[in-house]
Amino acid sequence: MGQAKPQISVPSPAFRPGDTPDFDKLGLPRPGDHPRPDILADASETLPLSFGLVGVLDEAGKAVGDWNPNLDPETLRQGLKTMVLTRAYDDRMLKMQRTKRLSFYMKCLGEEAVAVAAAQALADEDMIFPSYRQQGALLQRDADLVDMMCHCISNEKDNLLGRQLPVHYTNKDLNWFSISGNLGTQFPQAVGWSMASALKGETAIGASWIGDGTTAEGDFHGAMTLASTYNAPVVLNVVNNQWAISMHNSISGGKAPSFASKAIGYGIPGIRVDGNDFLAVYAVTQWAAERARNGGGATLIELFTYRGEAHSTSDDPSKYRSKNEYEAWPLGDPVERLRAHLIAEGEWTAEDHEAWEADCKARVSAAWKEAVSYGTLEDGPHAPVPTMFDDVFVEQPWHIRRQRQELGV
Amino acid sequence: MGQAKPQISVPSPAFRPGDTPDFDKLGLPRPGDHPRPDILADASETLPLSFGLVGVLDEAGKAVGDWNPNLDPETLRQGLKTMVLTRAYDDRMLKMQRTKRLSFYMKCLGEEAVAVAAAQALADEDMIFPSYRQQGALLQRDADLVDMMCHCISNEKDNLLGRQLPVHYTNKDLNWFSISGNLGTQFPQAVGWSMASALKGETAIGASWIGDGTTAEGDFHGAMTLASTYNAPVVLNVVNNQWAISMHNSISGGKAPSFASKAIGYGIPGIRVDGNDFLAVYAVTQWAAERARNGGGATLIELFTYRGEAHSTSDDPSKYRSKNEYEAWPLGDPVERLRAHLIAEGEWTAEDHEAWEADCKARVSAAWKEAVSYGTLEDGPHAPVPTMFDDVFVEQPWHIRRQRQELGV
Amino acid sequence: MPQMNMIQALTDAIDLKLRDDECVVTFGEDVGYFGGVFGVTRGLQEKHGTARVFDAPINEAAIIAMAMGLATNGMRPIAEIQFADYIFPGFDQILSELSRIRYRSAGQYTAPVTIRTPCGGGIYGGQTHSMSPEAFFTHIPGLVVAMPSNPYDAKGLLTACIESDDPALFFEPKRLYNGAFDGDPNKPQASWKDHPKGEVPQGHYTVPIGVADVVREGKDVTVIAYGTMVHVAQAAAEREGVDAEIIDLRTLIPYDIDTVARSVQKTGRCVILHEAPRTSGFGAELAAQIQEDCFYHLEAPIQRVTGWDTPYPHAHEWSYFPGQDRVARALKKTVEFA
Amino acid sequence: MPQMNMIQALTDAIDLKLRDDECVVTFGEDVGYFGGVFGVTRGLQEKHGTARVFDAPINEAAIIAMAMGLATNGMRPIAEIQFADYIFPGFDQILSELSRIRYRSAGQYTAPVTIRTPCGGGIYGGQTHSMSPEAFFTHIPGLVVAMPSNPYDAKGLLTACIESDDPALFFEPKRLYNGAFDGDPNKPQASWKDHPKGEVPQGHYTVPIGVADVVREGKDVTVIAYGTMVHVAQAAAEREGVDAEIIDLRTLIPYDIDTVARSVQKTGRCVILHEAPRTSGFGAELAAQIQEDCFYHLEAPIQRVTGWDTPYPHAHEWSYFPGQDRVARALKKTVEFA
Ligand SMILES: Cc1ncc(C[n+]2csc(CCOP(=O)(O)OP(=O)(O)O)c2C)c(N)n1
Ligand SMILES: Cc1ncc(C[n+]2csc(CCOP(=O)(O)OP(=O)(O)O)c2C)c(N)n1
Ligand SMILES: [Mg+2]
Ligand SMILES: [Mg+2]
Repeated sequence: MGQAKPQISVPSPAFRPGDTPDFDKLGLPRPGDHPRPDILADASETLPLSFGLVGVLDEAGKAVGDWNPNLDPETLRQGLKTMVLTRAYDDRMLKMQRTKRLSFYMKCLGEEAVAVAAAQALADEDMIFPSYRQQGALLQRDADLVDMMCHCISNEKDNLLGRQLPVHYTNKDLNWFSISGNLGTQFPQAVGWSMASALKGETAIGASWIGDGTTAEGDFHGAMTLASTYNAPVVLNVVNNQWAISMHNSISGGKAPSFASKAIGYGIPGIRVDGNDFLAVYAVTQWAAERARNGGGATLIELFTYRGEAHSTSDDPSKYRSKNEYEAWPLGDPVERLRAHLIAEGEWTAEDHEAWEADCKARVSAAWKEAVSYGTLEDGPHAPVPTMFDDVFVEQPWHIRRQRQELGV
Repeated sequence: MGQAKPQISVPSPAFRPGDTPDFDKLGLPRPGDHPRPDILADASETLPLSFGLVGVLDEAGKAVGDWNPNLDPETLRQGLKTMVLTRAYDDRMLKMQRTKRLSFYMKCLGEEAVAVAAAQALADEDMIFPSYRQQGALLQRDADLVDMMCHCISNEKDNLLGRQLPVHYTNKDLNWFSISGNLGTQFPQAVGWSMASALKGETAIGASWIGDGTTAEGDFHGAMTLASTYNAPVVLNVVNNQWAISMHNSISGGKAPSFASKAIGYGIPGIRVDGNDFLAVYAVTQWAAERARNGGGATLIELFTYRGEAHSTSDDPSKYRSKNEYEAWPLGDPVERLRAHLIAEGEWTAEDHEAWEADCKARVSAAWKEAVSYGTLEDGPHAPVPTMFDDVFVEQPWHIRRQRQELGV
Repeated sequence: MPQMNMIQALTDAIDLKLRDDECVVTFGEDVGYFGGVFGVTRGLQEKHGTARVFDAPINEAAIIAMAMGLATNGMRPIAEIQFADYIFPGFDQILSELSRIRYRSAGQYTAPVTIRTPCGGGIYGGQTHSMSPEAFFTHIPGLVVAMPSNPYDAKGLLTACIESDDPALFFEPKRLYNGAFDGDPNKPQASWKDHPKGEVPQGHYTVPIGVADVVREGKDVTVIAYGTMVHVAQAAAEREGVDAEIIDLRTLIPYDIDTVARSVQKTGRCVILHEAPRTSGFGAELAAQIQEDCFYHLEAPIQRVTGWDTPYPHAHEWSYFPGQDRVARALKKTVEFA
Repeated sequence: MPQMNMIQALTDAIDLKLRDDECVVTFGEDVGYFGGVFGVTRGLQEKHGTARVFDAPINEAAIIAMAMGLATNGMRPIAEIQFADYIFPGFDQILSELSRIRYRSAGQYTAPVTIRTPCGGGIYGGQTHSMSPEAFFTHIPGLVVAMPSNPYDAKGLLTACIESDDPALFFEPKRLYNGAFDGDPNKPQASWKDHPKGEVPQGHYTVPIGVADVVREGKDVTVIAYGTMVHVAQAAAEREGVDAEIIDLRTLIPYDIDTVARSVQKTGRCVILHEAPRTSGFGAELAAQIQEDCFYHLEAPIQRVTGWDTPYPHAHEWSYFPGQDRVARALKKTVEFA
């Protein structure tokens, strides 16, 4: 033992600035490879799925295998349209941030399917506990563009009264929870929410999203433990977009074979799915939602995708990852893949697509014009200053009232 | 979906007061069934071990199978002796608590092997980050009985100056960390400690113990994540004694197939072992220690055992579990099983055992007499009162000095 | 009227809410079958079922997050944290989430959660079973913080916290569970039996949040205390024959500034008591606010008698605990100050 | 002498310790290859290697526990928490473990850990990127708590914290990273370039823990501030032409009571500033202690100018932030009080 040497190591990504990315080593399984277990199957049956990768769309854009949800074209067109709208919205908001009209913004480029297909597979009554990168799900639920923008520019129509950072949407009417800036806190909350639903004999379930990096937080373990112990009807999603700001997922994932495999040690089904495959995301979410709704409890879904842009408007990814990783990503682009599928099926054309893109651009521009007409962060008007002191408590206690008076409002 | 019903459930143990325990349903594998992987084997090779149960001693008291550590009789005798001493110490201290000489006490009846065999398999330089139930490991490292007692009665010889609750030992000379009352906090600390050892090029590793209930804490996940990410040379032990005060392990474990299986999702080896089988505990600890010392990183070991007594002197287990569970426990008693093995091997006799038991009783009594001669919690003398203000900071800052003066000491 | 100790009064409050409001559930470590390590929920699972009263995994963050999730979906959870010393793994869920959800969602989501937890020393619990961490929670906007000193208030104040739509931290001075404690460890354990505040009405009532109780009228000095220290204050005042006005704060946030200021403006002198360490303890806030509101009336510096700025020791419990001697000395010093 | 902004000064301090003490390591979220989201560790991994400067999983409890484990085994870790708002998942490891290990082990184990974290508002960070949570840590016995207001102090004070054998919480007012900020958001971003405290000596030096800095002498009122508020205080005093003595506390625990008391005894009046919410903020402790130590000298109630008792808002940042107007008003009110 004298000559033995314990050694620690710090994981580093395969590619850094300057490298040419080559993802062949990922060795991903082919779409259609995985059987689809019964929705009430024993969790242990998902073991191969937790290490593998569920896919439906093959290279040719055909829908193949057990997991094919066999969706009608209209549903798929609708999903595609939401993804395109999401992209148009993101583009516009980023531009506006660059011109200082927003204090901050976060895009979801490349991750649209993760949010849109899931929202489509869930029921409208299901409560969404998102992270800051599922704006696609909010749009899938027909959130009003102007309202979303008014929040992002904290004007007098901001439904959060200017209290929250941009993109931290809350929308109870759409069963969309309040986004927290604190990573992962919503995961165990979603479990508690879904337990209440079951206790009340209601059919609504909860669904939550966190990122790969956030799985390291204690709240991930808390959520999984609660979900396992109480058989909570909740869908727990990990969006593995490979990066957590500048940290590769191997920093939070360590030697883990996958994030989905973390489910095994909780006796919960774990499924890894191609997050850029709209049909596969829909199918897996549907499976998990049905399982939950039928008393089967929680499922952990790892959505394998890639963060196409900067983490937020506060960082420059060229400082920590190689330039064309996004282009080199072997699982392609969710919009392109669904578009190709629909075109191959004769349910969509290049012209339809261009027209819809133009339409989204126009709608987003119109919405922006209207939104700024209600004020901007810089010039106001904002919510009245006295509202800053409301909602801390149901009723304003003396010490806060005094402070309001001290401010003279 | 209208008629579908999400349902939650709250796990409950198979037996409660009044029930007659019957553990046949546990369906445990037979000793000797499991192969022993190479110490640097891929973590995935331990998958069956994480669901199974490593054992060495069979019903006849013979050592069988791949995992037999083939220890020399003297080592085994020594281990047996420490376990018997631990039991004598516990018995005496509990009695003294009943007569109010201690404010509090915690026994480890039935769990002696978990601590003693592990301490024997580790090197003396390895740092132990224990919970409050591994006194056997402290005795295995030849801690002085009088010193241990002086701590437990907070007298003037208490090496912790009366600052800590009984059984919260600290002993740096024996590479024994400071026991915290806060569950699980030591788990990630042990990882950090072992990383420092590797960074300094030293061969010492860290080893930590928590209970089944404590695996639910965020710090369990933090420790596993750090260990996986940095390949830390540490042995992480979960003592599954079936109970967490009044809560059955299914409250923290939920639907998990085992606690060892939680290792899978971190890419760390997970091994479940018969915690009442001294040889098996030794063998598995040795495997994990060698792996860590040779650069293989961490191992999660679940020690499957049973808490033979109350959680502590503050609870009455007959209020929440059936009376003779301990007697009915299918894996027997660690002392009896090692005793039977050594007798079967002709290396120990009933007379030897009785004589050693008597010897331990006598040593413990003598130690107690000496310990109380240095004072007791009730009557003192204790550490001088002014020491209460020391060690908060390296140097006493003005506000603490003022407070000391205010107390007039 | 029935005589109850504080444990029974708390059990009664929870039992009634479970009976009258189907949205109420309660859970925590050992809370279900066993009824809690101090027995506050004893018998409630049998009576109301495992769906209303249940055990929870040992993860305080998850317990609080579960409570918040349940509450945002229409429930009214009562979460028990086994000891206040063990609430800190859940501190982030309280500070970043529970206390802010109403604010950050502009009232769309609210979390009427009550967190009950035993606090305080006097039981030889050492540094991890004796803490009084109330001050931390008074620095978090959005939380009601309460601590009763007797069975009557315990039942009424807990009921008020459960019914409040604000999240509440409810601290239970464990040394008072079985009887009043005046700080003298050599006396035999007192009982609530023949104590007036041990008389607890049957059925529903509340002690309003934010209203202090003047437990002793006096002219010479105002003593502000809560929890166990209320009893220590009374004993010390009697012993020294000081004509002290003793205020049992009962609610720390929002506290009863009117009663406090009126009293100090009357007596011109003030002593503040708590078990927690002094530096940045809640006594600091009280002193800072009082010197501002009562500057003209103050005839002596406001004194704080508190635990020391060290972890809570084991053997030296009675040198750490702010007992009668130290309180008495502060009373004399303050009254005689000129 | 080289001019540095606060980021460069901090980087320099860490760089020198990494160079001179092989026991020093630093880690945190994005701290390694990227060099931190504010760039404080930029270039250090390349220079000192991944074994000394590395990324950490997003688990603040684990980061602090890892630091403590490393420290009890002879290392001297500097852990970065990306924003002070995100330190709370690690609060238990700080309060129950890091702050107590020396005490509970009677000195057998010690944990010389420095936790660095950006704090404070003024950057439109909203409620989760603007907090000033220093008060929580001042209520935990055993922690050094420090907050610099300029590059010179930042380097010297961080160096002192790293070298201290006590665990230290080192708060970095992020609004000051790139230039002094006097509370007026309409002025162009200032630079440390031509600021005297932007002159940072090369090589090793320390600013001693526990020693305040009188940044402006005056006779009429004592202003106690730290971090960003030091600059707001100076601007407000100039603007109002108040002869204020301004004390930059620099260390909160243990703070420089002698300098504070001497000044207040001289001026007889005192205003305390911080960005954090008022109730149970560190200003409460200062006010409580000052009224006790300076009772005879006080000619006016001690005023606190602070953030409000609400979460930190986004759009109303400048109504929340205790800017020049509010400070000036408090100065006038206090000076004119009679
Ligand atoms: C508790 C907490 N710690 C740190 C942060 C700072 N932070 C914001 S986003 C982020 C990275 C998250 O990465 P990931 O979970 O993979 O989500 P992604 O951004 O990739 O969608 C970090 C560290 C935070 N918001 N909350
Ligand atoms: C953070 C924290 N929460 C709660 C407690 C109270 N507590 C002490 S021991 C215990 C049960 C632990 O059970 P387990 O982990 O199975 O260990 P065992 O006692 O069975 O060895 C609990 C809940 C604590 N000490 N610390
Ligand atoms: Mg990510
Ligand atoms: Mg246990």
